[in-house]
Amino acid sequence: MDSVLFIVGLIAAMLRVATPLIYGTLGELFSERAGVLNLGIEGTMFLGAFTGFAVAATTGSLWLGLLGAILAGILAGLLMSLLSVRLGVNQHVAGLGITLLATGISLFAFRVIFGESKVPPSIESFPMLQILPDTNPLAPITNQYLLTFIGIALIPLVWWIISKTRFGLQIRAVGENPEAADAAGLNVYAIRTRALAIGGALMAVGGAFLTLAQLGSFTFGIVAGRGWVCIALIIFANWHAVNVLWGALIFGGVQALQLRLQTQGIKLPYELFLSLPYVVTIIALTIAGRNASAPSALLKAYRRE
Amino acid sequence: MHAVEMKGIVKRFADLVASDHVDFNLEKGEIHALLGENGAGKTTLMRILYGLYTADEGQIIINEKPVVIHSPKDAIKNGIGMVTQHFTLVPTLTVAENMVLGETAGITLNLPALEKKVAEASEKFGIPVKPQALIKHLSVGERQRVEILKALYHDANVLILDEPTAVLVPQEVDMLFEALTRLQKSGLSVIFISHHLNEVMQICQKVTVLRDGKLAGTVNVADTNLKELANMMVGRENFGVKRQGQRERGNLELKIENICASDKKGLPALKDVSLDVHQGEILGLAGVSGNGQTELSAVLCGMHKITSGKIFAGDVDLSHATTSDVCAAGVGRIPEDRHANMVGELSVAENLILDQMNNFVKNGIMDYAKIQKNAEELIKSFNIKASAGDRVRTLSGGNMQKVMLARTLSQNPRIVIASQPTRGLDVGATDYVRTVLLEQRDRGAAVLLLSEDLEEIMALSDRIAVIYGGRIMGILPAHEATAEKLGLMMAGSAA
Amino acid sequence: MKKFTIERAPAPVWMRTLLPIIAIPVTFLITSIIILLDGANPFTAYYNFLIAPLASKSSAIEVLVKSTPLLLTGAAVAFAFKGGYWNIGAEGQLYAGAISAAFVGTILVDVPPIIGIPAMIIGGFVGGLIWALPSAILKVKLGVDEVVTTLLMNSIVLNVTSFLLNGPWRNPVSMWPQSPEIQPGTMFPQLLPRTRLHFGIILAVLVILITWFVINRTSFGLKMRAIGLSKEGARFAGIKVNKTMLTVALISGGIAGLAGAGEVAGIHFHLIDAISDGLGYSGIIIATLGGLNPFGVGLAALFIGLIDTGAQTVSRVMGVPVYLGDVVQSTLLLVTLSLFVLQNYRIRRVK
Amino acid sequence: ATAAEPTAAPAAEESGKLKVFGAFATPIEEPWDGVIHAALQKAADEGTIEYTYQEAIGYSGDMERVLREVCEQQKPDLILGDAFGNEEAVRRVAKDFPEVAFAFGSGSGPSEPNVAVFDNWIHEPAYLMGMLAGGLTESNKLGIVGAMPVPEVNRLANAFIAGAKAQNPDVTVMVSFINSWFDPAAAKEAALAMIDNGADVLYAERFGVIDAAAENGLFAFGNMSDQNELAPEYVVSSAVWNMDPTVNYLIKQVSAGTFTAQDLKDFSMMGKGGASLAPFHGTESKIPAELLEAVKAKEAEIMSGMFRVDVSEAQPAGSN
Ligand SMILES: Nc1ncnc2c1ncn2[C@@H]1O[C@H](COP(=O)(O)OP(=O)(O)OP(=O)(O)O)[C@@H](O)[C@H]1O
Ligand SMILES: Nc1ncnc2c1ncn2[C@@H]1O[C@H](COP(=O)(O)OP(=O)(O)OP(=O)(O)O)[C@@H](O)[C@H]1O
Ligand SMILES: [Mg+2]
Ligand SMILES: [Mg+2]
Repeated sequence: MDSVLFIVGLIAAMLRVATPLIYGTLGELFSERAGVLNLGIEGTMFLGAFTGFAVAATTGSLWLGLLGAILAGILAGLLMSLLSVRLGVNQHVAGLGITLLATGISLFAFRVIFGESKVPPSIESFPMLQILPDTNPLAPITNQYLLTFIGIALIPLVWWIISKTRFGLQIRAVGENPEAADAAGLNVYAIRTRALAIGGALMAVGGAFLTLAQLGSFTFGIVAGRGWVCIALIIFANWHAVNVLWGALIFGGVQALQLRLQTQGIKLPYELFLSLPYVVTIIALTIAGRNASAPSALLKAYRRE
Repeated sequence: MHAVEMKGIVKRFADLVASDHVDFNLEKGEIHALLGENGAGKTTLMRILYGLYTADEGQIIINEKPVVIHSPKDAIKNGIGMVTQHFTLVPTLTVAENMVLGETAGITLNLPALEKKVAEASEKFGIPVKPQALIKHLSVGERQRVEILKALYHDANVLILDEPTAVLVPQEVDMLFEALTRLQKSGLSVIFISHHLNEVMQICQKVTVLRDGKLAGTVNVADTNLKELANMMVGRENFGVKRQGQRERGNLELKIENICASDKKGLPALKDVSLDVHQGEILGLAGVSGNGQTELSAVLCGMHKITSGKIFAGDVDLSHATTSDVCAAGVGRIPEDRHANMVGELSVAENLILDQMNNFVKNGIMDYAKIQKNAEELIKSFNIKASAGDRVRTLSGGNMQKVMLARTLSQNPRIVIASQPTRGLDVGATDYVRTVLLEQRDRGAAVLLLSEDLEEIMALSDRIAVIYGGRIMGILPAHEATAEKLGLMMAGSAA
Repeated sequence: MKKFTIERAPAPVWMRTLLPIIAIPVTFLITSIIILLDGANPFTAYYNFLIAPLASKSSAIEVLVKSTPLLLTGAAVAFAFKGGYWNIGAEGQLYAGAISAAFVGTILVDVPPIIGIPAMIIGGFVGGLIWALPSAILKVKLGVDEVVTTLLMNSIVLNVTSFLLNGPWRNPVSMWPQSPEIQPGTMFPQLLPRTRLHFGIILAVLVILITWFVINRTSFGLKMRAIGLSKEGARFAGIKVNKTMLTVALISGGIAGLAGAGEVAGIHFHLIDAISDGLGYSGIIIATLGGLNPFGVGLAALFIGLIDTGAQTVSRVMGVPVYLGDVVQSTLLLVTLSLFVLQNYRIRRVK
Repeated sequence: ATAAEPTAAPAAEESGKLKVFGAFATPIEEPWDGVIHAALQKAADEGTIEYTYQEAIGYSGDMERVLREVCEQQKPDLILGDAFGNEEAVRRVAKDFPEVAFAFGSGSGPSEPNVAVFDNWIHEPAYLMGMLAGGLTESNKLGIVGAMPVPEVNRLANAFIAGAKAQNPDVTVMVSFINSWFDPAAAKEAALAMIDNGADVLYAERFGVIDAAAENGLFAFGNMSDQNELAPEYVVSSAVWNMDPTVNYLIKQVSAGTFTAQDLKDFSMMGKGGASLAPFHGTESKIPAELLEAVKAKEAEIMSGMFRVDVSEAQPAGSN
């Protein structure tokens, strides 16, 4: 196959594969910059995928579905906040518990609403936008889902929110030194709660992208560990929004490239190939070393006596 | 008129009553000192006023109106600002960002405009700060100024300062006092906590003394004197421990030869430092903070690496020693930061053996009976107000320091490195520590005393060295050292 | 008038014991709605969830079987956390232990159990240890955050497992992605006939006892506890922080590796890619529930083993979707954790 | 439990109905287990059996416990399920409960006295779909997206390839594996990769592929059940597995006390109605008449035993 076509196809695939990762990682970014490691991400993405699908299927409106996903994500974020921020439960454990709970509830509700279906129920999903006519050789790259464009546009927006707005300043403060934020008169709990809610909403949209745009159907393995990839990605991005784009494209790109090389009949041990992004992340982290800018208060519950 | 009235404040921590029906009144426009031993409840009372703790009982009245203060936010709204002992600034943010952190108006941050406002405030209140600097790049004194300006910036008319001078060098203390006096004139009321009675006498109008969480009394500075205050605090009047006469010094014990070291940022902090300490003497190292004492102490404790030079304890080469080598060589260390250098969550008994575990192991198993016995003995002989099982974190500063002293000195070290040993301690505890250091010297140990408190250096040292800019400016025998001479050397002129 | 205040101080002992027990009725109330929604009786559901697995001898033994690897991963995580090393990689270390045990088990042809079993134990331990090594070294030499690297190592080992099972180790007979069966001499002996209770539980109990002893009775234990509570304080006291932490990290990895060896040698007799299914992550939950105390870990592992088993029983016996079990299980977990927080508070009456 | 008792009067419970238990490693939405479950559910709905089941048992050691508990407490007459990944566990339990009949999906043979095996032998419809695909393609490039290169998947892919080549010797067939049983998004990406590489007809061994085909206006073939409803315009047909014949046979055998350990392979093939090519649902209008005829003819040959589709379980060429 001609290599231009291959590269165009690869880039287009990269963008599609990267989209849910971008949402998930930006969501995690909000939580972690505020000092909360949210391992509920895998479950929250799954909940978003399910709620988005279920609402869209029952109401017939994709947009209502998306809204439903966002609300569900906010709820998951609030639960994480109740546990890890208000009650001070160990963040790892609260997050893992939420993943278990959100997945269980989604699947349970799926059974209740859709019964035992032989083929996955499906809906008419979001179409791809036709930016360039299909005849244009670059069309595969430009013609993507609206949610992909929004996801990419969110990256500078999130950067702006975190670094240029008052809310962003507050998030950074509670993530770095909650005692100081408290003494300055900020409500640490409220700010962390808000960050978690926004984070949850973004994660849920990442999941909903899979059901509402990419597939138009819901099955039980739909998130397939993408949430855990986001946890690695945020480290790769060194907690900076802008790096999320590169990270998501690399992680997504490796997956897309692997599938594309298979069709070319190129033999490679793809399991090892799929490990590359993780190895790269560890190497990147090693190089950054002590300069890695993890928020200082990450994993620490804040308690005033 | 009262700026603040606190009535019948009670605060309990588990079974400890840290504040026991305390009444406290602050007049408008006065500087009011809060005095008391370590653990008397000063910080607790002030944290309640600033909303960092919630009182179990009692009432707070501000400007004649009862108020409810649940959080610093409420306190700030009521015109109260506080500079806590451990600063509450976000190190990764700039000065200006820290200043405006608590504000909520507006979505975006116009940083240039905010920086300008901060600069104006700095001008107006006469407290110099650099709005664009990152907090983590500032010195302690600069950080304190940021804290004070932060309070004033938010229209505080009551300013609480918790031991502000403990971390300042004399020049900075002067600057602080000058600013406080000026602000007082413009109507600011100040609550000032300190263990230095002379500072209190110098700038305060009124003094409230706390004792064991209870109010011991409030007096006008004009009507009292040092002895009375001391008596109110701890029940005795006479303080001040002094070295008695010159002693015959023994063999050379600690030899420091031309050492160089960098600070945390990688800049040179020690330049060709050489010092000799002999058995049976105290060598005092005077100097203004930030001139290399912290690094020197860290190097001698095995916590920091040197880039060149040699260190010997007797014949043992400690030039590149780790902490365990240093312990093994019989060097006792009393560190500058006792919070960081003890394990607060472990018990007193466990902390007391942490650097000599091997003496308490039987057949590979910890001998807890022996550990307990050791703790009980040391608690008794060092007069520590705690029991063996208490977690060190819950001890007052003075008692924590005593635990450190007990651990170090009970092993009869041949060399003692004591760094700021009385910082933050009350007068009683300070006397105690000084007495113990002199006992060590009399026992024959070689003592290196690093202190920013010139008075302490002169009271205890047989010889006095001065450090400036990472270099030793000179060494004087005690009888030749005058405050004037030393002051000049500390400012950078050679002996 | 009498008032009550809540203050931060350890709750009285009876309260601390009561709180985890209260979790059960609280969860019951929360989840009853969803159980009723599915047309099931909440009481029966709870009976099947928590009592039924213990009611018959054989299912009670199965709870122990389920708890065997959980005891080990819980102990591994608790040991690391106690020493201030945030090992999130028990899952990966378990896999590494399973891989190396499966390897040892296949190559030791015709060995007697007296050689085969110790070899499996060593194999599992060393496998887990090796997988823990890179993160531990990066941590002590370069200060690279171990939370992150251990987590990433989990993803890598899953890919390695899948590579081995789809490639060189694919079962030559069934062509299914599972390694060849291990040699009989390397299988852990069954403890009771017609049950799956195997030698692994003895190993796990031994590990619990040993870790408790090491943490609480040896000078190494005091050193690691001191480091776990304050690295600077420990270093100042002359403790070799890096060396101790490296040792803790490697032992923790080794213990997690034992869990993998146990699953290979006692349950599956070959390597499969679903050998863990989150046992390592459960280890974090168990270590936390157990308050990082090995004995607490023991109880927590049995508890998680019980509700893991119960979740499946409920769905089968009551004909409700299996996911209901997951919902009840995770709710119970979160409620228990939340109530644990209350152990740090007590209520005082003020006059 | 009383293990040693013979398989005497099995169905003689009060209800008179046979007690059947389904043991599934995955949730029943998974197509493979879904087919078994559907057949059992149907038998239960018709009133012939009393049916309970456990799904999502997984592969990490729970299968053995569930089976033992069920054997001891529920004492079923017959247990069906999939043994892939739990092969040894199933056989160990079966050995301890010889009075219970076990029939499991498995890649290995039956084991005496009480383990019968079956599998989804839908390579015949896969071959027919291959013929259709070979005839429908314009680019002469076909694509297959499968889960993992295990024998059960390989033989479908190989049969599909054989059918396509028989119909159209010029075709090339790409095969990709997504290395996961459930990841529809990845399956879709794999399919899109093939489409970019020129494939214009796809065989969807997994969910997600049909989506990609429909989006690009290409034909696709479903697997395991009739998947036409996923994209009625584009899903030409599916290779359908039907467990009814197997289940009915087993019920009869166990009720009669004549159950033996055997390979039930034949009941999953087209000859006995265990496999079939799904109805076209109107897509036949898009198929050239002579192609349709050729396929119908081949179908008849297979049914009558005149033609045997080769079973090849090696990893298909052109994949890795
Ligand atoms: N958060 C807390 N939890 C438990 N006990 C506390 C807490 N804060 C203070 N205490 C205890 O309350 C008592 C009063 O402490 P406080 O900090 O008010 O003393 P202080 O007068 O400021 O002492 P210092 O001169 O050392 O600063 C001490 O015994 C201290 O141990
Ligand atoms: N969480 C706590 N629990 C128990 N005691 C505490 C706690 N936090 C602080 N304390 C004690 O309260 C006292 C005052 O706390 P603070 O943080 O102000 O220390 P400190 O005043 O800096 O000590 P020092 O002035 O002696 O250096 C200290 O003596 C400390 O031991
Ligand atoms: Mg204080
Ligand atoms: Mg103090």
